[in-house]
Amino acid sequence: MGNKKIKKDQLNTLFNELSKDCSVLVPTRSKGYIGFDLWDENNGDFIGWYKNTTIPLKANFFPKVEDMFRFNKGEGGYEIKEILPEEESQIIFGVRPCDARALKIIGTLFADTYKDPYFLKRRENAILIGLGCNEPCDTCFCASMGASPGESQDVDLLCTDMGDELLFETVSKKGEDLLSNMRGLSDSSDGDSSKAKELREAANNKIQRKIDTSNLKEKMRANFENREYWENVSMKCMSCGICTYVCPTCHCFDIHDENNKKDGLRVRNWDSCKFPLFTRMPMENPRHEKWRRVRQRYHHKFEYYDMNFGVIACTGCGRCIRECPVNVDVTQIITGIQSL
Amino acid sequence: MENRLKEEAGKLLKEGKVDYIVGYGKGSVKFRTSPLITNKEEELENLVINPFIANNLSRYPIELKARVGIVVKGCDSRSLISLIQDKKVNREDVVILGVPCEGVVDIKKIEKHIGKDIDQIEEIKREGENLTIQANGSNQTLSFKDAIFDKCLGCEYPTPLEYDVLLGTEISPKPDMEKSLMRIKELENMDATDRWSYWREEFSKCIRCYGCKNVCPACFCERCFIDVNIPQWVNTYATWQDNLVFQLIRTLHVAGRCSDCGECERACPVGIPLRSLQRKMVEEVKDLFDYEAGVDKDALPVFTHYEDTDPEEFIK
Amino acid sequence: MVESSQNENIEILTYSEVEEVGGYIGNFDVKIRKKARFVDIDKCTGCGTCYQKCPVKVPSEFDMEMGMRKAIYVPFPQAVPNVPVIDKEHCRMFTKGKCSICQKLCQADAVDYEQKDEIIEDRFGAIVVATGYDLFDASVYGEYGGGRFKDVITGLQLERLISPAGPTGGHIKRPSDGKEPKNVVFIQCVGSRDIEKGVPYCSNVCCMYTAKQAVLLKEHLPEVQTNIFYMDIRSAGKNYEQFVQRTMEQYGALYIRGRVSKIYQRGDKLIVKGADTLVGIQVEVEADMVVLATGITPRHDSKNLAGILSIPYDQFGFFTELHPKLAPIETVTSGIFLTGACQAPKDIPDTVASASGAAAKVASLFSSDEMSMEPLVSTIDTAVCSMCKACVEVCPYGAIQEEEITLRDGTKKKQLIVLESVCHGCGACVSTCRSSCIMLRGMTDEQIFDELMAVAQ
Amino acid sequence: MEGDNVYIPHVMKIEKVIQETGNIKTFHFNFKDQSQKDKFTFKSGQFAEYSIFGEGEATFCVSSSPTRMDHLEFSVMKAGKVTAAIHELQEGDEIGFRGPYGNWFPLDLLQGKNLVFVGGGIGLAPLRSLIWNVIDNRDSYGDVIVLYGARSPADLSFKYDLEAWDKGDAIDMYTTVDRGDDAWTGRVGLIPPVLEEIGPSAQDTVAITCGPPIMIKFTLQSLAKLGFTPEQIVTTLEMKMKCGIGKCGRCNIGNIYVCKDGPVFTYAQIQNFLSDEF
Amino acid sequence: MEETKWEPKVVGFLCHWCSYAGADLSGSARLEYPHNIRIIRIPCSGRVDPMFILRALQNGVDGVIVSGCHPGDCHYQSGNFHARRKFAVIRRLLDYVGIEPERVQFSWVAASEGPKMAQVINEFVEGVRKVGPNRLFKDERRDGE
Repeated sequence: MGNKKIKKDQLNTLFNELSKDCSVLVPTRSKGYIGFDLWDENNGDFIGWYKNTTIPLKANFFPKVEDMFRFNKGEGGYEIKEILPEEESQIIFGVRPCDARALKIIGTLFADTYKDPYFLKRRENAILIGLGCNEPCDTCFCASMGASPGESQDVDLLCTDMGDELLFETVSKKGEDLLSNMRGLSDSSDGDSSKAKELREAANNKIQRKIDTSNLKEKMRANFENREYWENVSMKCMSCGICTYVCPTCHCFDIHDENNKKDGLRVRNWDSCKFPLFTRMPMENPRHEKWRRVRQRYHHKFEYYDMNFGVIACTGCGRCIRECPVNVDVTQIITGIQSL
Repeated sequence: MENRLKEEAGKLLKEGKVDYIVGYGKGSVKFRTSPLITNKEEELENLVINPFIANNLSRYPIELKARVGIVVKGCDSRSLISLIQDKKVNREDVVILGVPCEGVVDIKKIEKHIGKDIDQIEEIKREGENLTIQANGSNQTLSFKDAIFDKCLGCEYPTPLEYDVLLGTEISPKPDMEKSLMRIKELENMDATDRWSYWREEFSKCIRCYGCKNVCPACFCERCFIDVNIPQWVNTYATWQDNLVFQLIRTLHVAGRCSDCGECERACPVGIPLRSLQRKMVEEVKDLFDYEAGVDKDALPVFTHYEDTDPEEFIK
Repeated sequence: MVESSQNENIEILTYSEVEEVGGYIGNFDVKIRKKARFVDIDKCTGCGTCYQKCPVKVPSEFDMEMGMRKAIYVPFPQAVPNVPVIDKEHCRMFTKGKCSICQKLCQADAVDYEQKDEIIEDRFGAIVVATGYDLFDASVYGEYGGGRFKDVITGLQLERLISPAGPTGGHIKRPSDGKEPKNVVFIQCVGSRDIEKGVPYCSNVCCMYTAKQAVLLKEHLPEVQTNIFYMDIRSAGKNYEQFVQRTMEQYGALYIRGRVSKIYQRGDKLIVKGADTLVGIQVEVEADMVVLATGITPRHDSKNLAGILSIPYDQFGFFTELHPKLAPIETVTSGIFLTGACQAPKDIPDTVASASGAAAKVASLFSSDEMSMEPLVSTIDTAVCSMCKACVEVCPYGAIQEEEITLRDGTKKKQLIVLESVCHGCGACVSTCRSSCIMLRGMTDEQIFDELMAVAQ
Repeated sequence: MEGDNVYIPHVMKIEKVIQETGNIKTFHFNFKDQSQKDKFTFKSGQFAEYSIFGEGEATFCVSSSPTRMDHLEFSVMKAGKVTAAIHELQEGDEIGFRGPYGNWFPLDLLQGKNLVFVGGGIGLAPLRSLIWNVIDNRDSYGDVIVLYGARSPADLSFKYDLEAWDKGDAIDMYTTVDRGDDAWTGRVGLIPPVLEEIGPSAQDTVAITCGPPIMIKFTLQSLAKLGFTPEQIVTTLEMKMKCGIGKCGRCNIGNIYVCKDGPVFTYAQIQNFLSDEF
Repeated sequence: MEETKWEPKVVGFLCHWCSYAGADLSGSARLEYPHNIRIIRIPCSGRVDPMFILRALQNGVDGVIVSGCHPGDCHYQSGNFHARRKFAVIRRLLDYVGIEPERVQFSWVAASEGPKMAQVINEFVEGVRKVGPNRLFKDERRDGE
């Protein structure tokens, strides 16, 4: 389990090397927002500016649109051809601990009872190389969600930015295998490890935003019918789906057919509980009112998930706070619940 | 201005002239404000007016279905007038608290100019025509004009066009159209093929969060056409084709009612330059029908009326 | 008219104007101003003493100002109702404040100088527009004297001269000196088929009335010579052409194809200069009297009425029918029908035919409590309508109206509905509705979408 | 299709179409592939996802009984895009089918008890699966009452079942309509008062109910009056679903997923939020 | 694929009262116009929703022509006036996003203008032929098949 390290200026060489055998994804802002994309030498500068992606890591495993199968009406009736993700293995570099944790959280659901082959296949073929945060953002509150900006058990390898060098630490067997195959790295010392530890602690201490999750699900349950509270906090919400789509643990989806009866695709796409259409049935809609939809999102994450999977479906990445056009803040809402 | 606002808002609530005050409160994120909607006098203390009041609040009176005292900037007042024209807001039901506005600071522009991101910025201070930005302990100066939204650069109505109380003094417009419309001009000068691939690339990013339509004060439909499934005009899943068609139709639907408040672009989490579409339509509507949205609340809406002399040189 | 005035299902409102029309087919709400006539219809016996004794004389409109009437008068002897009206502009009671001869003389005590306009508001099932025409004002033709020559008269004036009830008691005398004319010139197409004067259309009736008058003239004054300047003879009706031929052959009318360029006075004669384009020479006729076959123009206030009725009119002001061939009586506003010359110049048989048609249309409309409509009408899905009312603005028929309903929980809600009887199915509302909550039955988005998808494949 | 991908439907053939009412149809369908049919089992109360390829998927319960497996049945009210497409189906057409999903009526709880079925409109569909199941195992249950109501005689679904149950002596059958017509000689009245009039004893009895929300609301009140505790009332919920397998998120209410933890619940389980979101 | 010669596929939305009748007339007058056009009859040019045009282009139609009554001749009084405003902005918007202007055309053709209808269609189809097949909305997801 020896840890290794690499000089930052050697990273390009390392990625080039890795790219030969599999696809390597790194954070990039070439598209106008930050997201993971295939590595090339032109987008290797992310270490300098990278905080976190706008679109979370889930999009790489649970894409916004994905084809599920193709149907085709032939002479003998309908034929169905399954479309599964390609078998190619992927290395994703720069995964923040919060996102890795989120992936694990939704992975539990996708593997529960009925296995979701699309997500699981992609997950199986991916190796996550985490990158701990030394400088967490203003909006981060991961420390309150049972995690820490610098640490992760949900990646395969974890990197820590040590200034000129990156320290690679093994977390899983997959990671260990990969690390042993990586060239151009040097062994790290115990000093490096303790320096990394200090950095992590420092990062953890920098987190300002906090929520209290103790007895939260009971509190949520008790206030499920507290209409006044929910109406109040949802008043400024615009009912868009930004918070759900940038959330690393929101996983709701819809299933559609291409409008063609003879030969078409069945696709699945992201959907959001913030949209009235989400639950609209022809005759009625149980969540027609905005406050019910807002309540749904928080109850799903903080009550349902905790009760059924033993973990809150929020990792404190803060994206919803940052991206919300009207600055609806989950930490304020939860704090509000706790103070009721 | 802030104190005057608190005072006026307090009066309105106290005298029972309105049921709610809709204004700006302090945001939970640095350099952001957040809509403050309240019917409690004690919460009015939290009202703010500063160079970060980006939100267009004019959508709220539609939802609240009550008498509302609302804080508007010049651009927001046009949205509100549009809504009055579209009969979504009753002029009698709103008390308009007008804020003369010199422009709203676009944090992304500051980030770009000083090469640091918002988390590293400690303070932004306005000093005359400049902003002093303190980041990582050191100060940088930036012209105020370089830090405000593109739409603000071309603002022709910095003082609200409709108000009951004006908080402050009128500001004379100093639009810099060239800068404000730079991106549009660039696009116009491209080849058609390049333009198509440009938009295609941009709309490949779209995740269909509908932030654009949900923040848009002109998008008040109970049901958006995108939610119609008989027939399924546009697929609800986010392929670039459907994304583009969705946005083009939306653009046409808001054309003549859009006052270039820029909220769609600001809301877009993946940075699609939506204003370049909407603002272009503002220009076209002005050029074709000599009509500006939300300037005159008694004007006949542009797409429900016509003139015998409307341009038709394009018709063969 | 007398007959219809006695029909109990017919109420005749004379001296009245329609001011407002609302509602829709079967349910028109009409506001009518019944103008004060200063004579009580119910009391008046029609004895005529009042207008016999009235001291004020005014040129008679009915006699085309060739005769006189009184300030209290019945427009013409057969008028229905046979009740006089006081002409406020000339009556001494109104101009000078004294006189009241008629009131004193009236045995029935029917004269009431204090009478006020009355507003009648009622609901009607259908409206027939029969507002007729105005005569073209021939004074715009300077070359024909522009109204300066007394003996240049219009066809209608000649009609009054010929009439036994007319100002001359049926003796045809020329207006200037009362002499019987020997040589009469008729000029056709005065205010018809003349683009320069803004009347490019044919007035339809002039050819035939000119021929008729030439015949009558000859019958009254066997010595007379009639000369008719014409552009083309349009005699496309049953037996019309034969009539024209008889006018020429039996009654000796001289038809000259060509326009008249100038009329001037020489002594007590009128010199008519014109061209005979068939022979190709200039002609000059020494006439005692000239009759202008003035054309038909829309009523001067027809555009105003069209606005009240929301029916369209053409560039001249004639009302436009729903379809020139298939629906010549209907208008775009269902329940409103056209008859007579308000729609286009028509002669008597055409007018009677269109009037019968309109009456039949109304009768068949009223014959049933329900009516069958084109299925192509719009409906609004009120559950998703956002009440922006853009559809109301674009609907050319006013078919979309707001109504208030009470929901099951007792709250009131405003919503828009389409009056199916008024909707014509153009679909402007459908494409204007941004949230696609209006459906045009028979031409739904879904149908067009499916068509499009089939075509695209 | 052969793999273990849960999202891939079986292709089924429509064998028969029955027009129940103006807007409700019942479809008899069967596996195209006999080997699939042999492997297939389900329990009364479970639902499935039915696809019209090119239009999409919709959720309905399996309305036939697991005791009668020569074909499967489902019933559909025409309301939206997919249901309209389903109503176009003809005999011989193919649909996609994946399931069965969800839980089922708690047979172990019902065994040996008296049963009261209360169904309204198309709400009889899930109940009839269980009713036939009970009839086919008649000895395991006590008295069985079925009360079924619809708005008008023309709105009564499954008339052939109603007739068979009425004629047979396995169950006590009551049918009622809100408004009768000239030909209607039966009972007229809303379900809750009729239920109270029948007045079944709550002793050793379980009530099973399904129907439109407004009917459920008042039926629950009537049952309470008759002495039924929330534990003695079983209902099956309707909620918009897409995946059917507890992933897509839309049928989540409070701490349950209707598709995974339901659709069959005792009133005791859901009374907290029934008032709120139903 | 390359072997068969490409022929433009064009959709025409023609108003029932004028342009559709005009097309009818040009047919009965034995005037020739290209078979490439598939006509969808609509009651009035005012019925045309921009969605029709975009959806047609998205589904691979090479060109869309909308034709109605001349201004003032609308059977429904004002449909074409409203349409004219809409079309004016649609045209500018489509041009702005880079859709070739030749692909979308608006025209006024009266019921009596059979020859004009034939000419309009001819010219339009030729224009579309010049700009080539509509690959604007080509879907890579389906191209592999």
